[in-house]
Amino acid sequence: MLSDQLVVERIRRDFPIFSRLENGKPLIYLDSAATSQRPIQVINAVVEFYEKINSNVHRGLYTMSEEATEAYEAARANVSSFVGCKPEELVFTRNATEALNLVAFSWGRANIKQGDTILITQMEHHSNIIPWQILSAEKKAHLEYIRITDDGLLDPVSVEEGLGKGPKIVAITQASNVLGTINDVKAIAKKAHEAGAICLVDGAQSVPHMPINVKEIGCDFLAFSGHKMLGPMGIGGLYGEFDLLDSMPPFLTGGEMIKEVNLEGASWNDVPYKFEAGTPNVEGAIGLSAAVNYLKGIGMGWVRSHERELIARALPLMLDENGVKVYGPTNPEQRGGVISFNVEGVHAHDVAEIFDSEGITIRSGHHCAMPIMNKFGIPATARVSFYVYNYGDEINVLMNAIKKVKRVFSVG
Amino acid sequence: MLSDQLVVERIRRDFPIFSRLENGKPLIYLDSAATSQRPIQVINAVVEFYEKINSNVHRGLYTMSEEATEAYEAARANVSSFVGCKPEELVFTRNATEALNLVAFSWGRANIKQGDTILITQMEHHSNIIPWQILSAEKKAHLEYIRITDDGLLDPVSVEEGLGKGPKIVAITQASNVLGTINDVKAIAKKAHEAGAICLVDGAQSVPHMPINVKEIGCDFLAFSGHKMLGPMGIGGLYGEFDLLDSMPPFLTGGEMIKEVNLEGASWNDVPYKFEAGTPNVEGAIGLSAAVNYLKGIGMGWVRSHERELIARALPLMLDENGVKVYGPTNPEQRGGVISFNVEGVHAHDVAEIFDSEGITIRSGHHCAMPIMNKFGIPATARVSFYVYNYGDEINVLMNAIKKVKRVFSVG
Amino acid sequence: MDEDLYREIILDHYKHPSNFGYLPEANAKFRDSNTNCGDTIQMEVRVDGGEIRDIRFTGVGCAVCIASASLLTEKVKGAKISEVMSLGEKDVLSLLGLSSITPERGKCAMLPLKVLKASLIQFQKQA
Amino acid sequence: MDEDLYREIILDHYKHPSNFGYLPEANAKFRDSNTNCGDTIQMEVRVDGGEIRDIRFTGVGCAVCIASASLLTEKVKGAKISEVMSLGEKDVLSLLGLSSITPERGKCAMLPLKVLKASLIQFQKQA
Ligand SMILES: Cc1ncc(COP(=O)(O)O)c(C=O)c1O
Ligand SMILES: Cc1ncc(COP(=O)(O)O)c(C=O)c1O
Repeated sequence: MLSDQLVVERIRRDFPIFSRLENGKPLIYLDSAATSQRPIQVINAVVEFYEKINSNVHRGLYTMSEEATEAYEAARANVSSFVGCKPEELVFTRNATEALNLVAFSWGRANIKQGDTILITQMEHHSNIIPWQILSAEKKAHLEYIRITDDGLLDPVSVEEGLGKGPKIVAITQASNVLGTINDVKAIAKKAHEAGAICLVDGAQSVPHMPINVKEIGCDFLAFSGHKMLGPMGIGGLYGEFDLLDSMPPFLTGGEMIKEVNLEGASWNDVPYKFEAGTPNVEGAIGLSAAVNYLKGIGMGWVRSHERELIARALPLMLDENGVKVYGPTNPEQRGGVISFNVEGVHAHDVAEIFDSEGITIRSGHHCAMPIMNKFGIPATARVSFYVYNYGDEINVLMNAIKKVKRVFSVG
Repeated sequence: MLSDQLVVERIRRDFPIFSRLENGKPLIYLDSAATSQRPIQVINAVVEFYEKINSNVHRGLYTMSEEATEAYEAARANVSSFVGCKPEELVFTRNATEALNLVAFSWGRANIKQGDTILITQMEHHSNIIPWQILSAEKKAHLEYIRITDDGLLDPVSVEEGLGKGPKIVAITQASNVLGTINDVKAIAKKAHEAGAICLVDGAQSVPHMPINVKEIGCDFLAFSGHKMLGPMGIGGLYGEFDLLDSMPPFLTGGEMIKEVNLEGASWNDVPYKFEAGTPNVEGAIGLSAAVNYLKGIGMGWVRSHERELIARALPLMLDENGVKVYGPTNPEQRGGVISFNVEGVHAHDVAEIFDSEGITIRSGHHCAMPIMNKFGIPATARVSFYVYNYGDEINVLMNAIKKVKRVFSVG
Repeated sequence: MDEDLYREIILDHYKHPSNFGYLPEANAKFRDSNTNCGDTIQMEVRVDGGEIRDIRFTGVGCAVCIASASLLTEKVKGAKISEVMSLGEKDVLSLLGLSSITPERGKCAMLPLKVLKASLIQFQKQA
Repeated sequence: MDEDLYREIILDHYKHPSNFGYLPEANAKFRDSNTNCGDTIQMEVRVDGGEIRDIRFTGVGCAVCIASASLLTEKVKGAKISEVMSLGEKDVLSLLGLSSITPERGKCAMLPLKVLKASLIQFQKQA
């Protein structure tokens, strides 16, 4: 077995971006929770599509178009197997956000009635909040939030309270993009079903980072984004349990998603095509499939344990550092590869800017999770996030950058 | 000045796809109305983004993310100037279909009331029909169609009748993807405004093929797709007049499109970001911008006249060919670079399949325009469509392929 | 092009399909189309005692689709419902004299069988 | 990093901002945030006879944003409304001692002026 360091070195050779300098320093990319980098295998898959079989899919009766269609459907099969569902259960979307909106518009408008309850959590990304706020305002339904504890875990009392209200749907993230918290979605899905609700999982931060099987989780929907898992931007996915998808009205309408149209009305195509209106992002799907192959090659078990090791190393250092406040669970087992923090007396922007001067790219702000910011009474955090191409030594540079922040601002 | 043939030869060298064989024959790509091919300049722009500045846009405070944001916004500025609007008036969407749905969902649901009239035409693509069918069913509004004449033009009497019903919106294609018909959208927009309606133009088949300026047309919305104009799949655009966009509620919701969120509700970001929820397709926008540069380099005037010449050469040959029925206007001035036809006694599928054996890729079917099929009482047509990389000699091969169809089926 | 697609048998059955038309005494009937391609087939079947007594079809489609419908109706006349239900892609291809087919064209070839089975399933549900 | 961003003047005004706090006698008031970054500034202004008699601000933001607010309030005290309205990015940068700024950081620097102008526009509308 190769040591972790060697594996990472081999992985990094596949990522052209690392030959770039950031501010004259070697690039230390710690912003994969925002978007990941792409290996050459993904780039090549996209370029090869352009150069060899680029054509529109479905309905093409010529060889090249059949090849494009086969490649597109093979991508669907590959990505669906990656999350453990059937190909027909995977709808390609632009990103996780569109996948979540699809559920809120299509399932939501058909099923949520006045007085119904929608249950989400206080640690959701805006993309899993606002579609439900709008839906509940429109339908005069109740939107309830499961509270989080001070160490960034779901409050078990609040979970029970929420479920006790008899929600129609429980929409919850599997991994928080701010706190790192990994939620036990399998248990939540079970409880949701017992309470008569369906369960949607926001997998934007979990599908890229750990082994996922939707049938094992038992959820009804799972949303994710390609660009966070080594794939292209502009492509993402929604898993939906077949009968549920089949029973839902379409969302976007137009070409490709209909069976017949006359002047009065239309009948819909089969699942999943019913939900893919217009020319799809074929090259995006093919790139995402290449990303899935890449991840399968490394092994999702390795990805998870690699990130856990990085967190296990970085977290205690940051927790120990004077003047640094870290958010979220302190146990690496309960965390994905994300750490949010603040340096006392320094705004997160300034932290990010000074990190950048050391070649470290991190994100700062509210991370599209304002309810978390409100909960902790802060306007913003700085956030580092790890992925397959990060290695332990980068944590030393990171800690030195924190010291530089404190020096510049004479704090700590 | 270079002869047309020389210009095309130079253009073709930029398109890697033409080194591919189709069925052992040189590829004759006559399916650009479905999707165009990509020049190396577009491919390189996407690859360069991946390899050099790939990161998420907006909110990034590090150099690389600022570079990505600048590239994304420069792409917006470039594409918006290509259609003659301000950058803030251009929303990036996945494709024309999503752009049309955006208007139907956001503007439509806020403005269409019971009893209102929506006016479209019988030559629309499904993407500009079904969103209006659904909206009018939901709102109990009337959906009216402008009829087309037997030679595939808008019936002027029906135009006046339709406008006489006092529609709230007139949604019309600038160029038909089946009949080739180019509609005088400037005149329609003027009449629409006089009748108190706003005017949406479906530019999916016009923006790639002729000079377009939305302010000159005077329309309120224009929808188009990148993949039909040498750009990537997964990216398209919606022009919307600024005040109109500003007054509209958001459509998809989530990250990037909000100002503030708390547990009770949210306030929206400025136009156009209000309409771009979630991580955008940054590389798609950059690729589309490269495509726009490529088209600017050739000149849209040249593109239009090149296609008109090809049509002027092919159309009389096809009209004269025994047993071949051609649909749409017979005057090349009234047509884009598209010809739909049928060979008597042969299904369009079989035409396409036999064409493929000659290396010619064409589309057959209803082309997502079933109302046109119904109007002409046919299930399908075969369609050839030209673009910048096609040249006159290909028309000879095309005519020989038609003769082969007749030979195989012993017809004509 | 798969030149096989335009062999004599397919062209013959396309131009002169067997059992083309309506069947007024039908007690099983179904119609379906291939999305996006404009092929539509309607099957009208007379079922008696679990057997296909008579069958006719109408519709529009490409050579492969129409030939498939024509050959299929010839084959199943007199067959048991259960026999029809066990037919698959291989059987249709062998009727057409083809060893393989592309996925897109496969949909054309399979549409008649799909419609026939649907008509029989509906018939059994109603019975 | 633009090392200039962390020069003495900016850090000083960030840590010890002038005119930080509320102004109970204010007759013009406005609050706004930078989307996506968590900077929020509120300006409270006392306008008399077309002049800025007094001004205070509150809010949270990065060093550039807070320093900009601090320096700006120092500069505009006693100024005419019309003078404030004519201030632009150049003026803010020169207050901060910067020759240029990146677009993203520019938004932080400009937020206080944007909020101040908005408060004055609202004041004039109400008057
Ligand atoms: C006239 C017209 N409108 C809309 C569309 C839809 O374009 P897209 O599939 O890229 O959304 C097309 C594409 O076929 C078209 O030809
Ligand atoms: C937990 C979570 N959900 C949803 C999203 C939205 O993803 P996208 O912007 O790709 O739609 C994100 C991305 O930031 C996320 O972290």
